Amino acid sequence: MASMEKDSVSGQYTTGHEWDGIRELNTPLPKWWVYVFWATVIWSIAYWVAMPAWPTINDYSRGVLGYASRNELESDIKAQKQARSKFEAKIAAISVDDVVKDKDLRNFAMTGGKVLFNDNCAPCHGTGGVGAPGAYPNLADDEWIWGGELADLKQTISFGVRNTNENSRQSEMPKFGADGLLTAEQINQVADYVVALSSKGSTAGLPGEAIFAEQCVVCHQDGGVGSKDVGSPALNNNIWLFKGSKEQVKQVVINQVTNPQHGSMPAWSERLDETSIKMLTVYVHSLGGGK
Amino acid sequence: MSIFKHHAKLETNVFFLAVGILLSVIVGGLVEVVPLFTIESTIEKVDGVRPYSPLEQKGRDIYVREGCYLCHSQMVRPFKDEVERYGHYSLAAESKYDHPFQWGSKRTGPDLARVGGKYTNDWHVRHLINPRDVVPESVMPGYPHLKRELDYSTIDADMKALRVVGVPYTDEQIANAKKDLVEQATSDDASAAVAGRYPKARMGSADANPKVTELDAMVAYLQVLGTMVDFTTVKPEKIAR
Amino acid sequence: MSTNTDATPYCEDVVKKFVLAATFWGVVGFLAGDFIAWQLAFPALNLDLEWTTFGRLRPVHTSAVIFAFGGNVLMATSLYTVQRTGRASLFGGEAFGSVIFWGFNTLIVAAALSYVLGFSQGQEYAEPEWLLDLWLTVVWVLYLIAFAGTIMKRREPHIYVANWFFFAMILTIAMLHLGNNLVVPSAIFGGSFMKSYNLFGGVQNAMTQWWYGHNAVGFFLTAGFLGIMYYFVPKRAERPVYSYRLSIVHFWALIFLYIWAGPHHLHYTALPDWAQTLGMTFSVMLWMPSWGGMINGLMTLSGAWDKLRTDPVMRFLVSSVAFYGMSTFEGPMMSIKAVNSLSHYTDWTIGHVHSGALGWVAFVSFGALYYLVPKLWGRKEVYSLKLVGLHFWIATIGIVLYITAMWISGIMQGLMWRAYDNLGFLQYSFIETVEAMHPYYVIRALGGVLFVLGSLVMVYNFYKTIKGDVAAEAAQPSTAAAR
Amino acid sequence: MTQAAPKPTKSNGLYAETVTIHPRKVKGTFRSAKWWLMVVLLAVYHLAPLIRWDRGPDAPSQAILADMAGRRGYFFFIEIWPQEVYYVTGLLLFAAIALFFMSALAGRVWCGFLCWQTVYTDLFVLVERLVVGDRNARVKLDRDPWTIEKLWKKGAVHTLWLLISLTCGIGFTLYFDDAFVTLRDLFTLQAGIGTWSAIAIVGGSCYLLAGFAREQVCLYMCPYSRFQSAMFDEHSLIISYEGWRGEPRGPARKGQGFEGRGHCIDCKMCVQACPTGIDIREGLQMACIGCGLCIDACNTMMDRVGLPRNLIRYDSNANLLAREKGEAAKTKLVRPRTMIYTAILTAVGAVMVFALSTRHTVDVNVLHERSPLFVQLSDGSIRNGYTYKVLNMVRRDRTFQLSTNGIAGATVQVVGETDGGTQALLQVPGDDVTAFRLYVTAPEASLQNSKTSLTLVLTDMADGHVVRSETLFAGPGR
Repeated sequence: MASMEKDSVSGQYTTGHEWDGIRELNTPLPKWWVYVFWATVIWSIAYWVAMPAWPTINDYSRGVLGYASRNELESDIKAQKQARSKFEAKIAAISVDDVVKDKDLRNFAMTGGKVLFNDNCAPCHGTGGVGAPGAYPNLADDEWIWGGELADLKQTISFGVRNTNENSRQSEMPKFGADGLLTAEQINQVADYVVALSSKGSTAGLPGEAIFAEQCVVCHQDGGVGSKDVGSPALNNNIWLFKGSKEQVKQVVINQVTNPQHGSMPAWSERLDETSIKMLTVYVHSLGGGK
Repeated sequence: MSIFKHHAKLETNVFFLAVGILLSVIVGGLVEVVPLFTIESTIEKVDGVRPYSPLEQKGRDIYVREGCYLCHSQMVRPFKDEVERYGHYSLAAESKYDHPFQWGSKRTGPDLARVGGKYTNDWHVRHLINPRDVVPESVMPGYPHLKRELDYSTIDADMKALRVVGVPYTDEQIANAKKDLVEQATSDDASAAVAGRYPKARMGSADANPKVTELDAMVAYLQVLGTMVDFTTVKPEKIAR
Repeated sequence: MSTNTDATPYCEDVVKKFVLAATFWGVVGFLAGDFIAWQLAFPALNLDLEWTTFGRLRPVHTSAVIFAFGGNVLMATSLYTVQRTGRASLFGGEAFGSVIFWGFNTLIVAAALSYVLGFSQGQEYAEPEWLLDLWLTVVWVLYLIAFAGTIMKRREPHIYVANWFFFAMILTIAMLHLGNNLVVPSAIFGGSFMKSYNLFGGVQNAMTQWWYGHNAVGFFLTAGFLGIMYYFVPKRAERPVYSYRLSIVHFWALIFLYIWAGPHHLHYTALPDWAQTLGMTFSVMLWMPSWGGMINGLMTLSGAWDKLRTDPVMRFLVSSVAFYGMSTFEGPMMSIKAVNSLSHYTDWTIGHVHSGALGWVAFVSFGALYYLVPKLWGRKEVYSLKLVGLHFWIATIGIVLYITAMWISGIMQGLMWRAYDNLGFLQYSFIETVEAMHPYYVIRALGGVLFVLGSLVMVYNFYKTIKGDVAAEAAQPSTAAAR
Repeated sequence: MTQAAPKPTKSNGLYAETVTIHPRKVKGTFRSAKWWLMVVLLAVYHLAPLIRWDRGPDAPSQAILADMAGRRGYFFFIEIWPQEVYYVTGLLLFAAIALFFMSALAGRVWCGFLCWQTVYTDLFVLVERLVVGDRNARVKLDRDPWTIEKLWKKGAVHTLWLLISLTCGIGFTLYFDDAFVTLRDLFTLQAGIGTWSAIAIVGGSCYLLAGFAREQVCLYMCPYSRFQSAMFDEHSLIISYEGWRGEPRGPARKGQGFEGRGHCIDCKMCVQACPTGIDIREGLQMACIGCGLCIDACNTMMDRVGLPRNLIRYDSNANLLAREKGEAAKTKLVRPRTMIYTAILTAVGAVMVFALSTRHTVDVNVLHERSPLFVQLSDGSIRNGYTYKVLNMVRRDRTFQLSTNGIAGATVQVVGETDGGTQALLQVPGDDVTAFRLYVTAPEASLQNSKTSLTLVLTDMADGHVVRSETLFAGPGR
């Protein structure tokens, strides 16, 4: 074993041990190193006092500042709302048509409307208004049961469809089959006619034409173009709310004429404020189908 | 100073050294891990979190198998930008039945904690097969192999193992596992038995294949992510801690 | 100089095997990493095959570099060091060493295959399924026995500081490995033998995972490699270790504090605030204990500074310690919650890890390997010191490309995620931030190419050294006369 | 024994006492160079933010500005948007390689002359010298007991240091907002907490690091100095003592010649002049920052005793050896290493200049709508939605024409702007990002299958500049 000797370069003594030719100097710790280390320790202790830190078996120290990361978020969101409120005030003051004309307000309403839509409307109508076949109409295409103008949309969103609100949109298709207004044979014929209408095929000489003219035109109009006044969908295109696939169209028409399904929608004016409804209107209008 | 002299005992005896090391390294882990099991507020009391349906669990196994967690997090942090981009911040309660957890540590792709219901099944199927078919700028790998049929022969064994680690599957759920799995992947009927056993389960085939595919399982899992808790009914003070 | 007076000579064949395996796995791991780096730049490289997607290859990369390259380097150096510094031959002898070697390396092959085939526990750096975990446990216990047994056979009264670090690494990794791999195999109930579910779930699993994950860095990649530094730096520099006292203080402070730092990987998650506070404060307190290693390394070299001009192996060692200092400053900084809120989930983390992994771990390993290969095969020096210099040079440029690209891209992505437009809405959609990453991913992958090329130069150099060739280089001028 | 090294100790004290280094004043080439560089560097640092650059009425008129709130970087005629921070990557790379290059050529010139730690330490030492006096006076003052005089002198030194630190901190903040506005806000105490904290952090670091930590920063903390040392080779210029000429050393005695002995008169001036307190005669050391002050000190002494200069010289190791052997020294600036560094520097520089000179004044981001992927309209045609962002990176309003390419019969509609047609006009204000919502409608017959590629073409109506963006058009076919 080597003895403690002085290293000629550093002037330090060694510890007196040697391993495979390696010796160690007994240099004291650098002062700054010790100071900085204690500084981090003291800072940590201060931090523990201020913040939630040490756990016990069923609780933990809350810290004198009462900090919680989730509460921080609340105040951030409040500040965010504050920043947005000037736009919201402007939207509240003017009509929807004017909102659409102002580029900034339109963008604001579209973005804010999207958030509202995702929270309130997307559960049924899907993200981006894709709808759900057989249940909820697609809002991104260009067919509107109750009209696609801004005013129509605002009306529908505010008061909904077939609900208890007094301004709700109401209409009901008769149960032609179930109530015995038409025979099964007649329904079959009228379905053939409607399928031909929707696929833009020839309708000449189809026996269903006369039945359609007699029973359906009053709501669905000549040529099946539909009417937003009574909420009768257009039948002369390939957009079907109550359908599964293309092949099933005829069966769907038969079902609907025999014993109609009817959708319903809440009156959102009962839950959302006027500004939010305006923003929603602008957003839905921008989804592609707006007229 | 004397500590240096006393240290000689540790550095001349391998047992003392081992004991010293073990004592040093054991403290931190104990203090940080054990209270997570004992402090009640750690896992928030919210309604709606349920074990994954058999189909969703198989999807989750695929998610783990493919290493999705290496690029996607499942943890929305309580920042205004994340809440706005992804939705309500994640609760510990929402992953309480996640074995293993999949919070992730990197967002090469977006957070998926609340991807459920955000896109259509059709979008997910196309996106999984070739992401650039729907998102041209994406750098995600394509997963065309998920088109193959799902092997669910061990689902009941998997659920039993999960029950041991703390997922409260009932005997009824385990007994009906395979039936439920097939039903969820093939039937559009919202009143099917599986929908009763696993509320909010996304029903129906995701892809065009009538058989149960890995895509069906994967999409069922993705579509349930983050949808179990209805935050409109959660009082803020319930989840503040 | 002490010589081996033990009746049995040192077991060096097993060290040779580990050295060769480390070299091999290094190249494999770097290549895998660079390949997946190119995948992020050009996703067509995922090849649309299930076995070659990023998600399956990334664990191959991390396991190959950390456990295969790093593990073999650690086993080579620790088994070499413990014999030399204790003047004792390996406990159990060459045969026992071989068992450990083959056990460990077949495990690595099995693990890599299992990831590619789609078997994973789904926890970062702990991907192998339970059967492989058990296998590793057995191998690790054998390694512990060999290491501790050799210490007990030693003929020096004191255990050398390098061995403290190796020993802490071995013991703690054992604890972490067992703690984080408590699973219930599906096979118990008739399921697959390669599927299991972790005993812990959700938030508790998150905590145990990062308790494990962070200390895989802390003990495997830091403590273990500090052990390497404590032997090879003084040996190569032919200088005494700077401060024995510092080594004591920083050793105990380091291992005690490191364990607590795990929760800084979970800032602002659903992990309770108190745990995050502990993770952050302990990470900050870890700064100086980590730097204790840097000071001891650099100051040990300080008496042999002139060697830097002539000895490229010293360059690797000095730079590794400098990179270690950089990343152990960056680490505590990134653990501060305000910084972490920006850096987490971005490439900044990736850049940080690689400045440590490439700059510190790989460089100190290269330094040790360049020292060991000629020693073990009985050559005076490696085949060509010029090629060592070339390797150093290429690899350094590679690292610079890598970390600058990742720093900027990470910070930029973090800022883009939280950017708001003048209407008060998010400015960028997620995919725009992905698109913006493209140039950085290309630069990073180019940096990776350089790093791989450098390692190939090393392989060639080792091949020639082992073969016994000596390059016809002009003799390096010796240092200036003044002494 | 050098000054810096702690006293040999067998004591068990926990840590070493730091010995303050008081470098002696020297005169000479290197010292002059350092003074000049200090003046120039400090002037650049403090005056650069005051330079004005006219960018028009709505833009900041500061030549160099990092506008964090507005997310823009300004450098004279260059304006950087957040998406363009890859220029910063280029800059970082350039800086790293330049550091390597400098070191390979001429050693630690960065450390010795350019680093802010060196510059501020130099300035702080100058303050000490002006107030207290040269080395001996300062050493004495440190040793003296506390008197009124010592209190006054130390107080004056620290006050001046703090003032310099404050200036340093303020100088930093001027780069982040209009300099004159910031200065006014600071004087009227209107500045925000952020500005004050920045001043406190930067100024405080300056005070601590240049006043107290000094050479310890270079010795223990700074990683960049290590990389520089690792970049040396035998042709790099370093500070070296010519031992073959200097040894054996000994004090010069009147009347005695220098035959049969070395030229070093062991006056220790080189040691006393050294800001890191080392003895360069012991050879290249980690602590040597390459400032050359020992050369100045030695040359002064050599002149005095009438010996040739450059016993300590700034030269390469190869030359030193050559001279020792009596061969001709030749400095090799051109060698593979420096060539390759030059090549990389040129390449990085060229890429950056090219990128800057061809920088687009308009950029476009296209995002295809995912939900719904596509919509079938009542007439059977297919429509896709896009978010189309136009970044107008000049400060004037522009009008663009948008049209499509790649799908026959496609029409484009911009929400709130147009109702359809094959093209649309988009107005984008100067220095702004405007997002448009687009719908492209195409007959199903012109689609290939579930994915058809589509090009959106944006043409600047004023100068005809065209930006094409490739995107996709989704349809029902599978």
